[in-house]
Parts: sequence; structure tokens; C-alpha cells
Amino acid sequence: MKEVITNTPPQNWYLVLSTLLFSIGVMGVLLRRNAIIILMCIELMLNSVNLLLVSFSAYAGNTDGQVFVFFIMVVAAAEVAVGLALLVSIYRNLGSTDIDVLSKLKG
Amino acid sequence: MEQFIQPINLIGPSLLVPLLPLLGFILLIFFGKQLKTLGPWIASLLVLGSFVLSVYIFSSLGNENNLDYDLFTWLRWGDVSLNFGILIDPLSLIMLLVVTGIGFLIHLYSIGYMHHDEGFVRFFAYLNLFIFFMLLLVMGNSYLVMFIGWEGVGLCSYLLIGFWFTNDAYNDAAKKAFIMNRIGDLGFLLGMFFMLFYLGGLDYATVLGNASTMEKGAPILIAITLLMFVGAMGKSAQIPLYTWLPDAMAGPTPVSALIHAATMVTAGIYMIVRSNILYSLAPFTLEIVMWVGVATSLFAAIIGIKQNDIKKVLAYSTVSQLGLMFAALGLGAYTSGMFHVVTHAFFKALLFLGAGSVIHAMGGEQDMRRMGGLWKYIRLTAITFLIGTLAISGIFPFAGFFSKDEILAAAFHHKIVWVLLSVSSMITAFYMFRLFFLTFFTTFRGTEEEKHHLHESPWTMTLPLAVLALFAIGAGFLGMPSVMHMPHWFNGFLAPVVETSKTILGESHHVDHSTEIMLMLVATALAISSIIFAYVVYLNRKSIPEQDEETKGFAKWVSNKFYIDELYDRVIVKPIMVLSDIFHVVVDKLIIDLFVNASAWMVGFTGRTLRLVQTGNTGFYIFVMVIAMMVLLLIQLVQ
Amino acid sequence: MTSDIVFFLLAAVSVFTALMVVFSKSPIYSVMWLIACFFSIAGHYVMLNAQFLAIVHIIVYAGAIMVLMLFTVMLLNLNKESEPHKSIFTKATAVITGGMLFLVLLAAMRSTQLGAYEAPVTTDVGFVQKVGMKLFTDYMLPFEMTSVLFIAAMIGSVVLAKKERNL
Amino acid sequence: MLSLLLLLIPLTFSIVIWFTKGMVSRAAALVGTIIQLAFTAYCYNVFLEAGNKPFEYIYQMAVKPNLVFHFSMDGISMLMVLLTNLLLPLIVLAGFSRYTDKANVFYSLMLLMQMALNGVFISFDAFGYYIFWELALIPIYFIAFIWGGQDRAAVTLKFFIYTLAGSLLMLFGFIYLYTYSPQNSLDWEVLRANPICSCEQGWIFWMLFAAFAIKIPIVPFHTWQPDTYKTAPTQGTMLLSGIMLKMGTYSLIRWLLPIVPDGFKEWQYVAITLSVIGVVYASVIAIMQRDIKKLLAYSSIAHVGLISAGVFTMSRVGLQGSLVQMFAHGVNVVGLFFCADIIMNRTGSNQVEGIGGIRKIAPRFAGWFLVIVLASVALPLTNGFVGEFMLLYSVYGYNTWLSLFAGLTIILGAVYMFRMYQKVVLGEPMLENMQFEDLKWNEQLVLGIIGILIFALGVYPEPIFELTEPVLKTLTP
Repeated sequence: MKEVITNTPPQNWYLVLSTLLFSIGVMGVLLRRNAIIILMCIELMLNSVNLLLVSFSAYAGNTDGQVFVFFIMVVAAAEVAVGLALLVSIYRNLGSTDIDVLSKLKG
Repeated sequence: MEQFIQPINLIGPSLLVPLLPLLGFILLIFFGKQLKTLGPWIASLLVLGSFVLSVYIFSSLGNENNLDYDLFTWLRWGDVSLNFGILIDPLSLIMLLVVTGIGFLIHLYSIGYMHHDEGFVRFFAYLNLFIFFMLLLVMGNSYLVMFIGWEGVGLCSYLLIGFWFTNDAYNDAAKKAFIMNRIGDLGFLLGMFFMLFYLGGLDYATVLGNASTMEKGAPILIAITLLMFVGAMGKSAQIPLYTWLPDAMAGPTPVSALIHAATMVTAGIYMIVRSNILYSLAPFTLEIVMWVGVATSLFAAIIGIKQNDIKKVLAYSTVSQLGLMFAALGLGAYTSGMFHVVTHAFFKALLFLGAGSVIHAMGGEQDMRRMGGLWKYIRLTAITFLIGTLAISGIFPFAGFFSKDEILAAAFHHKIVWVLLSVSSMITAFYMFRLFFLTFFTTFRGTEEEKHHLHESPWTMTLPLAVLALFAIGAGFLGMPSVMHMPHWFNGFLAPVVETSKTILGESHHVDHSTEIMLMLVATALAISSIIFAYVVYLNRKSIPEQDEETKGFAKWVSNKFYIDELYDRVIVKPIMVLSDIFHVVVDKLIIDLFVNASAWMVGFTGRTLRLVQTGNTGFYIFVMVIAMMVLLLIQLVQ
Repeated sequence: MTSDIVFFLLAAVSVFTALMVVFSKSPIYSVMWLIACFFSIAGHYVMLNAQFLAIVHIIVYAGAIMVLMLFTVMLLNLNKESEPHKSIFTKATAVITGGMLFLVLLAAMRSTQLGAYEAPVTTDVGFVQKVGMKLFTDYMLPFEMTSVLFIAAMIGSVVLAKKERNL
Repeated sequence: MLSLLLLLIPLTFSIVIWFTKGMVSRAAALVGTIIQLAFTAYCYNVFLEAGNKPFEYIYQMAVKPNLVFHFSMDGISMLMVLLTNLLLPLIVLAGFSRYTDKANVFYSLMLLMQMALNGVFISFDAFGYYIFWELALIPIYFIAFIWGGQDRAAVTLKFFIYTLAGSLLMLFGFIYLYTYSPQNSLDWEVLRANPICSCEQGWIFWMLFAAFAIKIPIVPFHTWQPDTYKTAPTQGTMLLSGIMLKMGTYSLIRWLLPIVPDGFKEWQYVAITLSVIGVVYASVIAIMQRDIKKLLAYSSIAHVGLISAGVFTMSRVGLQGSLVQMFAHGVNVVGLFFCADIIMNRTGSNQVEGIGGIRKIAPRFAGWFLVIVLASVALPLTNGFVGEFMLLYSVYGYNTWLSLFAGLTIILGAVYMFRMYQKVVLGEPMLENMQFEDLKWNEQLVLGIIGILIFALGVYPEPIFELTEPVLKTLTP
């Protein structure tokens, strides 16, 4: 077994960090109207959660968390593929990726 | 109750009595086409068979013995089981003989009368069905079986009144008869419920046995008897349920004779005589029965004066006579009432058949104002009709005299009733002779064509007339008044049926011989004076009843039957129809559906309102989502 | 101590780049900042001894997803500041909401008392061997199912992105 | 196994019929229903000899939650299964004289319905019972919707949502019972043996009662019914009125009475009063109805109102009477709607007024129609009387005045039935060039069988008493 970094900071720090990243992601979603940037903010949020899972996995000594992260990545990849395809299609039809234009769901 | 020895050998014949007409009905209804000519004869012969069997049972049973047995359990639940059984005792024997005997004669008569009708076979099928139900009514050993017959004869009455079903007025009359009877039937049904609940059964033995242990005048008994009397009112056309009977004359004349004069309408009297113990124990009900009878008798007689339709006159006279019988029952003179049922059956059937013969001769004309002088054309009919008229008027020695006299004698201690009944029979004599004179004497008032058509009826019609005329003369001698020092066979025969009542009612008010003779003389004098009055008015002065529109004043009220039909129409029929529409349009469609639709509208409204939340702005959705997340977390934190 | 410093450095980079993602005017810059952010997160993974994930993360996110994003941005020619500005009120609301969410989440985490882990229990959980064992034994079925998911995503994106034919 | 077969035969035929066409599906449906009838007759025999043992079948679908299909049979179930499988061939046969569009779907749905109805009647676990109860709704919805008449979309939707709303309440009731039953079981025996606290039975009573009252229907939950009966194709109406309506009254006896006896007793007076008011109310409305099918619908409300009143008296006579009357009413109402259908088909009019004269042209039809009308007005010696007598007596036993009120149905029933009969059948024909063919062979057969049933049960109802008495003994004190 190779040498590994053993001296790590307390887990609370990771909690705070991922919370902060998540909030930034949410803020971005609220702030921006460009669909691509919103998509990116969502990726950011997913990553903050991933970070959280990995930290828990590492600190609790349980591999399952990392498997979840793996699956989240898989889903995220699929999601981005479909999401971007949607965007392209929307852009083609509307000439814009501004989400405020997409108000067909108005009741 | 005393245990009689069951005459087992009579069970078979007694079962056959009602089954033969039923067989006739089934044959005729299913094979009517094949039995076009033979059918009516088969039907008549089957009824004759029933009659012969009845005579056989009558002769071998006598009045000492009863035949009482259950065939099978019809209804049961828990510990209660209601059986379908047959009872033959003196009372049912009398009715059996009357029903099958007169039934046969009328079947025979109908072969001539209905010959040209296209529903010839169907008519006989219905008649046979009627005989079947009537026999069930009188042969049942429980009120339940009686009720089967009770409703069954109502059905046949419906079918036969509306026999000519293409005529809507006739259909209305039929429907009216059925519904009026149903009102009575509800009373009967509730009466049965009371019996079942308080007296523990419906068969006569149980009911009457348990009732006789009860106190006289017990409220339960009064309730039962009153409710049963409502049933009798419907079936026997008493005030206030009498209006269907005159309308029922829409049916063919033999039907009027058989159902609406001789047999079915007397079912009410049969029922009360059958349950005489109950009635004797409920003096209050007896009082009511009596007053209803008296009122009906007088009321119908008054209406009868101004009727011009030959059958309507007879119908009102039937109502009047039935009232007389109820008055007799109300006075506690059960056997006298029953006696009048028998004599009335003969002479009223005779009168109706005679009227039928007249109508037959006139080619369907029923209005007396267009008749007259028929004596010389249809001599036999006229003579028999005269016998019937004399009998109903109570002239010695015709049948009506004896029975009517007995009732009047029984009423003598109750002076008002006696006076009213005497007036009623006086009026009866008047309008019957009015009818007789207008129809058979003076000059013919019809058209030439009708005059040409006049002819005596075929033998199948005249033979029943002759036979009935014989009975109308002779039947009275079955019950001789005591003043003649002859045995009163009828009372003697029925004695076992009413002996318990006798002891309950105590000593009846027996009039002594001199009073009785006096009563007879008074009654006869009154009748004869009425006849003379009628003679003077309609033969001497040759006055003819005026046309309908010319009547005025009281006469107008009378000839319009006191507007009772119109009253019922306004007070009961119309309001129910209006109520029906109100229920349907207002309550159903407006009120109840309002709640239903309101709940649907609420759902729709909520949807429409909540829809506005969906602004279509994605940013807003996300914002709300974040806020919601925060709120949820905060709630969690606060807790 | 060194690890603490490394952590703070990485964390500062992560937060800064994440903020830049949000606040950049041009989508191209946003994409670039996001890639940088992902690299810093990969650094965190290495710190946490999750080497397998760190590598996969870089390959999948930085290598595949972000490239895809970049292509899209460029293909659609979105590389201009065409985005209309939101009102200052909206912006303030967004920032305040984000901040409040951060506070609420922090409070929630504090109240759940998760801070029991001062140091990792075992250190080899993130190695390829361990993750592989887990993935191909316990998570065999979900793993296989992801292939179905991918097929669906592939077909879906092809169908969606295809030019609509005039029928 | 026998009870499974009872469900499988119609289901198999339902599937087979789907793949047939036109005349063949009709014939196949007839064959299927007759086979089912024959099998039911066999079951009847088995039941009389061996009791419910051969019918016991339990299938545990899930342990947690404890979901069970429990099929069994007692006298009441047997009676209802007999009724269902007896009427189905008649209903199928009734359709032989007319063309049905998409016949395969129609008869397939009908057979599916038969399965569901059988399922309702033999389920002894509330879970299975509920599933079949809802399943029965689906085919009839489509039958009414696809083959219906005027306004069918609105009317069938109303019907569907109305009944579904009731069923939802019933579901809540059952879930509550499930949660509080000792072994988390919905089995009839278990629920019966462990009644919940009587303080809560009132609520449960209303939840279950709502579903049954809508299905029966008891006034004021009835407004879906006349329109649905009018709009649905006549064979659908026969199913609805002949059998499906009996699901409600059957459930009163099977589920409501034994499971919430205290709630039953507590609200008895309300339920009886509602039922009796419904009897008179519906009868009065029927008098002035202008549409034949709606008139029959209201008469049906009146009749079942009396049935439910009888059940709610909780007396032996009331229950016995209601069972007899359920059977009788099922037979009669199918006959009545069949006659109405014949009239409407041949004259093209569905109005009470303005037809007339049918008897003159088609005496045989008029005769059979009269027989059924008489049974419907409860003439003695017809099957209608037996039940009505016992029911009225049971109401009398509960309250004298109420029975007087309920007894008005005897009079009003005669009024509206004879009014209708007179206007439609008697008199002179009022339509110009009216063609009215007399009965065809299949119509003759259906009416003949109904006629025989009417008189057979009217004269000798003993078989029904024999079948149901042992059960009733356990249900009433």
C-alpha cells in the first residue's frame, strides 16, 4: 500500500464548503437567465453534493458513498446530453436560450 | 278451538275447485288461437266442473265439519312461517256455491253476449282467472291467502274493465279501479302486519283464537279491524272509495254482473264475516262500519235517481246495496249481511244480465232516454228483469224481501239507522222502477235502425236469465223470518261461524213477532208507494229525464254525482302530479344536483385559481422551490 | 498542518471559481471558470483519498461534459453578452436568497450533529480496487442499468437535436 | 378452486371474445355465459351438499401490507352469484335482435363485468372485494360511454365520478379498519370477530355507507342514476340495474352490518328514514316521468329504497325479505328494461306519451310486458310480492307510521306502472304507420324465462329461504 495522506482537516470544513458551493449554485440559477449557465449552475450543485458524499465516505470508511458519486456522474452525463439537446432544439425554434421566453407553461 | 276430524277424502276435490278455472285460463291464454270456437265452452265447462265439485263438497261436508289443511309453507323467516292452506267451512261453502254457480251461468251467458267480439277467447281466459282468484279468496285458510285472491280479483277486474283496451276512457276506468283497490289493499296489508305482530299469525285459527282471548275493545283490535275495513271499503266500494265502481261499468256487461255485482265486490263483506270475532271485539269499529254502510247506502241511492245510463243505475244500486250489507254487519247481524250477499248476488246478476240483454238488443245503446217500449220486443228479458226489480225493491215473496227485512229488523233498535235504511230502500225501489218503466214501457225513443235491430237474445243468454230469475224468486226462502214459523236454514247453516260473536255481543235485540210483521208491512208499503210514484211520473205523465245540460240546482249536483270525482281529482290527483313535477324539477334537478354540481364546481374553481400560480416563469419556480426548501428545513429546525 | 493549508487553498479556489461562473458575463468564460472549479474539486477528492473518483471526475466532467457545453455554446454562437439584465431587485433577491439558503443549511447541519468525524477511520476506501469490488458486486444491477440510461439519453439527444424535417 | 373457476370462465371468454368479430362475438358471449350458468348450477349443487368448503381459496398477495384475496361462499353469496350468472345469458340474448357496433369489445366488456361481479360476491377479504368493486365500474363505464345515447360524455362522467367518490370513502374506511384490526387483516371473519370500538363505528359506518348508498342508490345520492340509465345502452342499463345495483344492497348485508354493528345500530334510524323517504319520493317522481327508461329508473330507486330499509331494520324478516327482493327485482327490472328497449327500438320513441296501441298489433309482447309490470307492482303470486310483503313487515316492525308511509309505494307503484302501461301499450296507435313486429325468438325466450322465474319464485320462494337462512341466523340476534 502506498503512502496516503492521513492528516486531513475535520469533516465540518467539507460540510461548510459544499454548502457554500451549493448555495452559490442556487444563487446562479436564480440570478441568470441564460439556460446554459443555469445548466452549469446545476452541475455545480451536483458537484457540491458529490463532494459531500465523498467526504462522508472517506471519513466513515464506507465505499458506498463513492459508488453513489459514480452513479451521480453517470446520471449527470446523461442529463447534460439530453439537456443540451433540448437547448439546441429550443434555440432553433425560438432563437434564444433565455428561459424567460419559455413561458408556455403559464396557467 | 275444537278439533274437527279432517275429511281427507275431500282434499282432492277441494283442490280441484280452484285449479280447474286456472287450467282453463292457461289453456285459453296459450292456445287461444287454436281454441277459437271450443275455448269458451271449455272455460264454461271447467267452471261447471268446479260448481259440481262444490256441490259435492257441500253435500258431504255439511256445516258440522271443517276442512282445514296447509299445502306448503309460502313465506318464512326465523320462527315465523306463513302457510298456503285451504279452509272449507260453512261460510266458504256458501261463497263457493255462489261464485261457481253464478260464475257458470255468466260464462254461459257470455258465450252468447260476447260472440261477435274479437277478444272472445281472451275474455273467457280472464273470466276463468277471475274465478280462480275469487275461489282462492274464499277458500284460503289465512288472511295471506285471502290477500292473494283479494289482489288477484283486483287484477282481473282491471283486465276486464279495460277489456276493450283501445278505448282510453275504459283504460282510465280500469286503472282507477285498480288504484282505488290498491288504497284499500294497503289498509288490508297493514291490518295483516298488526295481526302478525300482535296476534302471532295470519291463519284464521290462530288470529281468531288469539283475538278471542283479548279484552273487548282493545286498541290493537280496533286498529286491526279499522285497517281491514279500509281494505273492504276499497274492494266493496264504500265511501270514500266507491267512485271506481260506477266507472267500472266500462267493462262488458257480463263482467259487471259477475265481478262488480255478484262476487268480487262482496269480498269485503265476506272478509268481515270471516273475521267476525275480531269485529265483535271492537265495538268502535262496528259503529264505524255501520255508519259508513248507512251513509253509502243512502248516498249512492240518491245518486242513482238521476242516472240515465242503464248500467250506471245498476252500479249505484250495487253500491247502495253493499252499503246496506255493511250496515247489517255493523249492527252485528253477520248472517243477515251474508244472506243479503247471496240474494243480492242472484237478483243483481239477473238485473245486470238483463240489462246486458237489453243492450244486446239495442245494439250497444245504454242510455235509457233512447229506449222505451221494449216489453213487446224482448218479452223474456223483460219478465226476468221485472222479477229482479221486484226482488231488489223488497216485494214479497221475492228474495230481496227476506234479506232486506232481516237487516231492517236488526236495525230497528237503532231508530235513526232504521229510518235511514228504510229511506234508502224506498229510493231504491223508486229508481229501479224508473229504470224499468223507462226501458220497457211507453214508446220506443231510439232510431229506426235500432228499432229494426231489436231481437230477443239467444238461448245461452236467456237460459241464465231464467235460472237466475228462479233463484231471485226462491232464494229468499232459505231464510224465512221467524214469524213464519219455518226454519231459518241460512242462519242455521252459518251458526258455527258466528257463534263466538254471538256470545261476545250478548243477547241481540230480537224483535217480537208483532213488531216484525209491522216492520214488514211498513217496508212493503214504502216500496209500493215508491213504485206507484215512479209509475205516476214515468208511465202516467210519460216524462222522460231531461238532457244533461238542462238539469239545474240540486238535480244537477245529483246527476253529476255530487262532483266527488272532480273533488278527488282536484284534491288528490292533481296535487300529486304537481308534486311529482316539483320533486323532479326542483328537488332533484335543482336542489340535490346543486350540491353535486357545486362540489364539481368547487373542484373546477380550485383548479382555475391554483392555475394562476403557474406563471410560466422558470426563475420564479426555482425561487419558490428554494424558499420551500428553506421553510421545510426551518420548520425542522424550530421543532 | 500542510493538509489544512492545502484544503484552504483549494476551497478558496473552488468558491472563487464558482462565483465567477455565476457572475461572468459571457457563457464562454463561465464554462472556463467551471472547468477550473471542477479541477479544484478533483483536488479535494485527491485530498480525501478518492483517487478513482478524482480521475473519473476530471475525465467525465472536465473532459466530456464541459467540452460538450463549450461546443454547444460555440455552435449556437452564444458567445456574446446578449443576456438582458435583470432588475436590481431581482438580483438582490437572488443573492439574499442564496445567502439565506447557505445559512439555513449550515444551521441544519449544525443541529444534526454531524461533526463527529475528526479524521478518516480507514484510508483506503477510495482506491480503485475497493470501488470496483463494490460496483461489480453489490451494485451490479444498477451499474448495468446505467447502460440502458445511456442508450435512452443517446437516442433522446439525437432525436431532440435532429433538425425538424418539414413533413 | 371452484371459486377461482367462477372468475376464470368469464375472464377467459372475455379475452377470447375480444379477438372475434360481429355475430361470432355475440354467439361466443352467449356460449360463455351459458357455460358459466351451467357451472353456477353445479356450484349450487356442491354448495347445497358440501357447504362452503370447496369454495375456500386464499391467495396471499403480500405479507406487509397484508393483502389477501380470500374467496369463499355462503348462502347470500350463492344467491347473488346465481342471480348474476342467470341474468347475464338473458342480457346477452336480449342483444340478439339488434346490431351492435364493435360487438367484440362490447361483449368482451360484458363478460369482464361478469367476472368482476362474481368477484365482488365471493370475496371475503375487503382487499379483494374492493378491487372487484372498482373493477366492475370500468367495463360499465366504457359500455355506457361508447354505446351510449345523448349527452353520454357528461352523464357517464358524472356517474363515474359519483361512484368513485363513494368508493374512495369506502377505501378510507377499510384502511382505517385495517390499521386498527388486531392482526392487520381485512379478512371478513377477522373484522367480524374483532369489531373496533363502538365510538368509532359511527364514522366507519358513514364511510362505507356513502359508497353503498351511491351505488344502491338511496335518495339523496341518486341523481346520477336516472340519466345514466337513460343514456346507457339498454344492455348496459340491465347490467346496472339488475346486478350492479345489488352490489350495494349486498354489501350492506355483507360488510356494513356484521363489521360495524354498533355504528349500524346508531345510525339505523337515519338510514331507514332516508330509504323510506326515497321510496315515496322516487315513486312520486316516477308518476310524471315522460321518458320510459327514466320512469323505470325512478321505480328502481323506489324498489331498492325499500330493500335497504328492510336491511336497516336489522331484523330477520327484513334481511330475508331484502334478499328475496334483490333476486326478484334483478329479474324484474331486467325484464322491464328489455321491454322498454323493444318498444324504443321498434317505435323509435322513448316517450311515455304518444305511442299507444302496441297491444293491438303485438298482443304477445303486451302480455309478457303486463306480467312483468304486475311483478313489479308486487301482485301476490309474483316474485315481487314475497319480498315486498316481508320488507314492509320489517319496516312495520321498526315503526308503524314509517310502514304506512313506505306502504304508499304499493299505491304509487300501481299508479306509475299502470299509467305507463296504459299510455304506451294500450289505446289506439298514435304513431303514423307504426310497425311493431311481435316478439322474435330470442325475445320470446328471454321474456319466457323471466316470466317463469316471476311465477316460480312468487309461488314457491322456499329455495331462497333455504339457501340464505343459515347465514341470516348468524347475522341477526
